[in-house]
Amino acid sequence: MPMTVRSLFFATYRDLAGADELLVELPATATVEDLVRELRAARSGLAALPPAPAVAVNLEYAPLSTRLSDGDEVAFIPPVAGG
Amino acid sequence: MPMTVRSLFFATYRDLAGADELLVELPATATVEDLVRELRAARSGLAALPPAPAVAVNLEYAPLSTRLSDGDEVAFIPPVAGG
Amino acid sequence: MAASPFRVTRDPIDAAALLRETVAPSDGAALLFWGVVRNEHGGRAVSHLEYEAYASMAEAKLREIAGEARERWGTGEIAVVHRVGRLEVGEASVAIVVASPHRAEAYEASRYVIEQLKRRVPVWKREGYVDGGAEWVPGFTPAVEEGVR
Amino acid sequence: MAASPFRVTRDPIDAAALLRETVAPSDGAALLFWGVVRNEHGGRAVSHLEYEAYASMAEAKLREIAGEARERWGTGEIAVVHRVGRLEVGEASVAIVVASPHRAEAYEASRYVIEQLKRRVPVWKREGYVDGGAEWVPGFTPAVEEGVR
Repeated sequence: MPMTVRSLFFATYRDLAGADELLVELPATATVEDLVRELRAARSGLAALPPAPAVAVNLEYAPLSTRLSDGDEVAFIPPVAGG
Repeated sequence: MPMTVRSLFFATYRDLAGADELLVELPATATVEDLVRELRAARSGLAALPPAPAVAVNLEYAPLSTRLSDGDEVAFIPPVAGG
Repeated sequence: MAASPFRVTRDPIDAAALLRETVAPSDGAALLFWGVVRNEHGGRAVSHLEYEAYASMAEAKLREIAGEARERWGTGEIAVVHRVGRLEVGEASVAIVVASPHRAEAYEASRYVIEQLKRRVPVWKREGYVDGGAEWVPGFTPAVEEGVR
Repeated sequence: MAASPFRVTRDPIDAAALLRETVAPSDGAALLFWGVVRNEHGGRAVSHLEYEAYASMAEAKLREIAGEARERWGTGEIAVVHRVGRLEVGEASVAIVVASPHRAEAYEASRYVIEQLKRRVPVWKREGYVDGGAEWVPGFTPAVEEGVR
């Protein structure tokens, strides 16, 4: 059964995506890495996304190998510059 | 010609002196050390003043050997506890 | 009653209120780090900054960092407020209050919080220049540990 | 127009105003040290403190210490306000603002100012206890150099 994850884009990554947020349908066993591959292929702007961007799953930094679940919030985090 | 200096007392030293301020007449060549000696002899409470207290002359810490001038403000500084 | 001590906000930061809500009767000192928008960066005259945050995660990370600092240095309460939106030169972008029974620990913990904030909290800024134009400010790539989840 | 940045006062300290008057457009950070009256000292419950200062000399020494810190670390403006009179638990007795283009220097300079203040600025405090009584708090004997004058 396929699942759907919410992908969030900030700052320079939002400029690439042309959107704050995209809903992406993935196979049930997909990882963050699969999502990145899917996004880089699906939207021309996102081809410029790094192949291994920093990602947070449900508010926590997560490696590319992380298995996703239906309804996960996956945020693409460009280099941070707070303060 | 004798001179007059203003002696100021703070915190525990004021408790000893029983006054904020005393005008003291001294010989023209007197040093801080002479003033301390004079004060320790002149007032019973001040006998308890240390023989070498920290002293400021005209707002600046000054050693006991400092020569005084007429009108100098000489403050007796107990251990400080600001902050 | 009190707001969370870790927050992302569009409103100007009230330093006095933040001190009041953070300092407890057992504290002898508090240290406020007050980050402000400078009029210059890398030789270019800056007119303003636009801050953006992934607010829910930023607040969670601020709480996590403050917890690490409290545990390590045994301070009192810590509060961190980060502003987003457009900020003019001189306005505060971030305020960190570390309350503590003793001052030495407050300095160490405050320094830790601001350094970690800059490394791991999802906030970004775009500089607007006096001569026109605007650019995203290069930042830190957060360390992501393999096998964490 | 502005008050001296080094002052002894009977009035409550206004942290926000002190930050405003100290931070310049070229500063990227300010650090506020906020010393407050604790409810406990050496195991005794404290109800209040009475601060006393040799105000004219204290202000001169604060200016001197701030000058040393600015020279050593190249910070921006520094302001120091010390309160005198009766202060209740939680009230601020001293506020030190160090404004700076960069934050590392602000931490170093702030620490220097509070440590030197405690060693050389003529201020004294008498603790009032919850169970009655009051005592002068033991302090630092200022170093006086022979042959200075």
